[in-house]
Amino acid sequence: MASLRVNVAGLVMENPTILGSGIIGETGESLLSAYKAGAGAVVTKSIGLEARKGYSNPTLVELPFGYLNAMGLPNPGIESFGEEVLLAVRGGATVIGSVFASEAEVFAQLSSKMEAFGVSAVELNLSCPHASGYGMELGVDPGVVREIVLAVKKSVTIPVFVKLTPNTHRIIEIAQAVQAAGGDSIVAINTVKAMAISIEAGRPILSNIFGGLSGPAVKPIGVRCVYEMYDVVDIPIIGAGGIETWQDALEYIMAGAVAVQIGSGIGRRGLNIFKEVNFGLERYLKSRGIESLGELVGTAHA
Amino acid sequence: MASLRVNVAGLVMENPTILGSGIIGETGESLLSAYKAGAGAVVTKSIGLEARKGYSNPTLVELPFGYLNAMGLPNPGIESFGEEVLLAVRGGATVIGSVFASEAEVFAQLSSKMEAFGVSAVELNLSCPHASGYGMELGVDPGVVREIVLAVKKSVTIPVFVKLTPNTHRIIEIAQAVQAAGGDSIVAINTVKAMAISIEAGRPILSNIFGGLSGPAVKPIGVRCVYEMYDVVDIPIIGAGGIETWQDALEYIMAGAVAVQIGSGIGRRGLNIFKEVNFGLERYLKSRGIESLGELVGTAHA
Amino acid sequence: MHKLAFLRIKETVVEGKGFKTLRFMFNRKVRPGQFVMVWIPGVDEIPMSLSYLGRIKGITIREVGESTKILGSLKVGDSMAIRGPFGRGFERLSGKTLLVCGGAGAAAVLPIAEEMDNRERVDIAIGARTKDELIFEERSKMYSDNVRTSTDDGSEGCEGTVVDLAKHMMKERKYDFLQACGPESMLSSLLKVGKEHGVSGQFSLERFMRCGVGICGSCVINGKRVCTDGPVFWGEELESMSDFGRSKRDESGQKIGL
Amino acid sequence: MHKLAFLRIKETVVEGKGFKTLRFMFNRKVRPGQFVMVWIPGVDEIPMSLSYLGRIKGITIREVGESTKILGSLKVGDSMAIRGPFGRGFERLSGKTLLVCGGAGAAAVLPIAEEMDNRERVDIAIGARTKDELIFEERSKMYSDNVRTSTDDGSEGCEGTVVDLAKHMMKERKYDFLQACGPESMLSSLLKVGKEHGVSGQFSLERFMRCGVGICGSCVINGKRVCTDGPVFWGEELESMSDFGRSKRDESGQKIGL
Ligand SMILES: Cc1cc2nc3c(=O)[nH]c(=O)nc-3n(C[C@H](O)[C@H](O)[C@H](O)COP(=O)(O)OP(=O)(O)OC[C@H]3O[C@@H](n4cnc5c(N)ncnc54)[C@H](O)[C@@H]3O)c2cc1C
Ligand SMILES: Cc1cc2nc3c(=O)[nH]c(=O)nc-3n(C[C@H](O)[C@H](O)[C@H](O)COP(=O)(O)OP(=O)(O)OC[C@H]3O[C@@H](n4cnc5c(N)ncnc54)[C@H](O)[C@@H]3O)c2cc1C
Ligand SMILES: Cc1cc2nc3c(=O)[nH]c(=O)nc-3n(C[C@H](O)[C@H](O)[C@H](O)COP(=O)(O)O)c2cc1C
Ligand SMILES: Cc1cc2nc3c(=O)[nH]c(=O)nc-3n(C[C@H](O)[C@H](O)[C@H](O)COP(=O)(O)O)c2cc1C
Ligand code: FES
Ligand code: FES
Repeated sequence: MASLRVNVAGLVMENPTILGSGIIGETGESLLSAYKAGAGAVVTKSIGLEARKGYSNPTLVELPFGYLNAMGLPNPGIESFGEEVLLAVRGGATVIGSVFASEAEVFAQLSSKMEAFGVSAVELNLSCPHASGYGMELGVDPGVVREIVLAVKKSVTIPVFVKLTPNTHRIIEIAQAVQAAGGDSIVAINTVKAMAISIEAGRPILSNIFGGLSGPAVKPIGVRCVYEMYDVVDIPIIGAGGIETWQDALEYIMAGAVAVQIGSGIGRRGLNIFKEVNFGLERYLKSRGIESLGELVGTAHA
Repeated sequence: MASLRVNVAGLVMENPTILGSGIIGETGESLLSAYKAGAGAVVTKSIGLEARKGYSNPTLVELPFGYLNAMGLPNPGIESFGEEVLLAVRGGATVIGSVFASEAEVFAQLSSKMEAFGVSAVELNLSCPHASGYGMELGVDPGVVREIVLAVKKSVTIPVFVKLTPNTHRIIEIAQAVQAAGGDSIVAINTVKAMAISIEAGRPILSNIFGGLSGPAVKPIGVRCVYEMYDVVDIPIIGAGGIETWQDALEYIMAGAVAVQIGSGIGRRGLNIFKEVNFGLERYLKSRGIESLGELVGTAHA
Repeated sequence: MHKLAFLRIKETVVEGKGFKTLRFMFNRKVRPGQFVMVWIPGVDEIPMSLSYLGRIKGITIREVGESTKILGSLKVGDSMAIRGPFGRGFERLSGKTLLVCGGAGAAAVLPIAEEMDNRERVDIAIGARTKDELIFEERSKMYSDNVRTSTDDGSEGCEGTVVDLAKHMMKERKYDFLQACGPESMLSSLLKVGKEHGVSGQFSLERFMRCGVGICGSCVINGKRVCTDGPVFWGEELESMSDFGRSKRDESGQKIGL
Repeated sequence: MHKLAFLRIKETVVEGKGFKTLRFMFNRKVRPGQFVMVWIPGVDEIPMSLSYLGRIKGITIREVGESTKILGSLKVGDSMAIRGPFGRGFERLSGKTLLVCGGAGAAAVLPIAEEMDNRERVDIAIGARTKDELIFEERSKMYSDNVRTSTDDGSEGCEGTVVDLAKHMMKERKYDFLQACGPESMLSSLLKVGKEHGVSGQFSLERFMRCGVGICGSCVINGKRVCTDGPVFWGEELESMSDFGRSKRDESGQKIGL
């Protein structure tokens, strides 16, 4: 029997597809809807200490090969978010709690709250490309990354996933810093810093000017990051960026990912994408007589 | 009369479209063919000290939204290249000589040879994402960039253009380093480091594994880089990355570019692309009653 | 993928006090009840139903805040940026249908009448707070022989809510379906009244929207995305939603009363 | 954009000593003279003309080095990765045409014969160094009544080059066009001989190729990209090219003798 079951640093999932952070993940019921649609696990929207409204619209630009977004980390704040996690967990979903902050201590505090709410792992957003003081501003400095991961590891017992940015030349050092600090898994990639200008309006479209590029356009960048990191760390890597088909997922897996996250594909293909990817992977395993997806991880490396 | 004429740090071009480096730019006659097809100037293939064969094939992957390439800087070496430049210059082309090296001194040496061959400007490739010891390995360190630009400025009298990589979070510092060292113009962007794996073959497609992503997929990244740099430097910026239509060119211009380079568009749209972009820009100026393209540079900034 | 489209306004019509329609060419296929995101550069991007679906499409704006006021001030020849259409619109139903419009909701509903090929099959109830705010009454009469109005203050038509009016109409005549858009409290009452009369129907909701394409999650109601799973839902779907008629999410995702 | 296609080999045919044809399904439209890039994972990616253009396409390989040897060893059921088709192929000409094939060049030329609707209009000259290396003689006879061969060593057909043979045939009969592929020195002589007989024609060139799509510049001959402007050129175009028949570029872009 071909098995899609994966174990990411102790987090066991029935299949390798995960709902990416910030994708319909602000409420418990929508997290649950993605889980029921076939995701092996779901990541919450990145949650901070206080409620945040995010940027004003436009916050999204549709492109032929992806999206550009600058939501501005809207979220209801960690306290209100507890009931959402509970709802999803009670409904049976495997939930990964994403958190963002500007300092290690707050990351630790948010993570321990998430653990208390019942998530199966936390994901540290060190990679949002468009929120000043947060995200990639932290995630491009190995020292800062180390400090944050260390602090969080001290405050929780569940696995700690660290989501990294491709917007740096130091990706290898950063990945090593995550591992050295005891991070349990790396998620790569978050969006690529980008923008769009409307020539008709003569101005940037996003209210925040800069945003993050996602979707098929970034797949070659995400695959490269996973491949590069696979050669230098031993902790499991979760791939993300432009995954829309089982072939895309397999490309990430061969690059070295044990599981994949799906974001933009939900808008471009619909929520059925989880089932379609899983179905395709399963059929592939069967047709090749491969027992477990795990056998394929990293096989593109010589 | 609407004028497309631009002056980039003293280099005057009849129109703002430039053939990007590495695009049919290895021989004098093909440089000339791009010039005759309508480019305002043409950049040579990046030339080094000695002849280099480049990587073995596959060196290119076609994607729905661009190309992935890792040519490996094949070039005949600076000495043999003299006759190619001469041929193009004698044919009437405005030629910009691109050079690559691993140290400042060699950059200076190559640049001064290029000047002797008759180029109108040199372009320093500090941004190739896939040649170890060259390109972006240098171009992500402001100190190194400064040193190289200083050395080249001392060795030539023609304008010095510096081509930068988007594969770093330090783009603003790097741009400032170029300006501080006396660089005359910045070219942004070179390709984005990326890769593709064939799931059928179970291995990376490019013989070099890693390559550079170009074409429409990277336009939002290129526009962002130009926009970010426009706010921090006064020297002119030349935009590149995914330009295929006059609208794309205008987007870069509004972001802050005085001129644009076209690469992948030549494969995807044909050599006529220069005329088409210029024709579109001219019509746009006329329809808006704008006298010179220069009036539009940077207008997307508030 | 919905390319941002810049369209020149061909016509503007004042529909009532604080209501304005903008007409423009927009060559995409649209279902009644679908909406677009309208970009007001430097200000906001907001959802608007398409109120005209023919060759020359239209949106009908109720001026409530900054963006809608700016849109309301646009003139013929000005241009407007929209992307869309988004969402699941109203279905083309076969049966006798009562269309119920509350305030600006008429914008989403009227195109249903226009699509019907048989004026016998469609009755229309239009409600507003006061006479000046009643819109699309004349337009409705082009497609139906039974158009009624209600105003909260009784300044025109029946005095009372459009739900009262609809209830009255359902008593007079047997309908197969309701199709409605308006304030959620109105929709919620209407759903109940419909059930009492054994009439099921479709209702168009509004929620805070950002992406329009079903990824950001801003617009969710009980796990359903209003932008893609809706904005039009069947009454049966709404009945299972605990937030329907009660609560929504603010921009930060916090649950608040409607 | 040419997606990398993985194709299963349906048939292999030994065409002659060191020549092998691989047949496979490839559902893209191809002109005679167009080529594909064949990927040999871990080794190289090399250009190959399509030698069969029907529903079941084919390439015909002359084994000269590592990649072609590996390709030549592929078996039915093995798979092969190609992208393309690339380039400007041979035109469909109306007139009496002499097809001239030198060595592996026959791969590019034979599909022209197949495309012709009239066997009276096409004569074929096939040349090789020796008898064992003559390919497509039988296949040629399916499309033409006048198929002749030459070998350098006289082991079959006329003794001499295929240009000698072509010259002879042009003396015998009036042709409107030549269409040819083979070593460049052969093409260059043929072009001259053709001119002497007042016959213009098309010739398919080979240059070192990387991208296939006209951007890398590896394949240029006097500013023309063989991959996109060619590989098939008219004699008149070639006459203005100083490198034709004389020099090419090596992998580093340095000019070297042919
Ligand atoms: C699917 C849908 C269709 C709509 N169709 C129409 C229509 O045809 N005609 C019409 O007049 N109005 C329509 N609306 C409502 C319209 O979007 C709001 O009136 C408008 O956004 C108000 O913007 P403002 O700047 O003028 O007011 P503001 O002062 O900014 O806001 C007033 C109220 O409008 C709502 N609103 C603001 N921004 C958004 C947003 N991004 N998404 C959803 N609601 C928002 C909020 O409830 C807010 O409290 C529709 C809304 C939705 C969700
Ligand atoms: C448009 C075109 C169509 C061709 N069609 C056919 C065909 O139908 N049948 C056939 O047998 N051969 C054909 N060739 C030639 C074929 O590509 C070479 O024989 C093959 O690349 C040799 O590879 P190798 O590894 O076996 O030999 P190597 O030892 O690697 O090379 C032998 C010679 O092949 C040539 N070559 C190698 N790589 C390339 C490359 N990337 N591009 C161009 N030439 C190269 C060089 O001249 C080299 O010296 C064609 C070439 C071109 C340009
Ligand atoms: C609308 C949107 C919102 C996002 N919000 C978050 C977020 O809050 N936290 C985070 O870590 N990543 C966020 N992301 C990034 C995605 O989780 C994902 O890493 C990225 O989009 C690449 O994957 P994709 O191409 O499948 O979308 C967001 C992406 C999108 C498109
Ligand atoms: C095949 C290929 C070869 C290239 N070679 C070089 C090079 O030698 N030197 C250089 O500075 N840039 C090189 N580039 C980068 C281009 O000049 C350009 O900066 C990049 O492709 C982005 O522009 P585009 O999207 O228009 O192609 C190359 C790009 C391609 C596609
Ligand atoms: S508006 Fe983003 S999911 Fe509905
Ligand atoms: S092979 Fe690249 S231009 Fe012809």
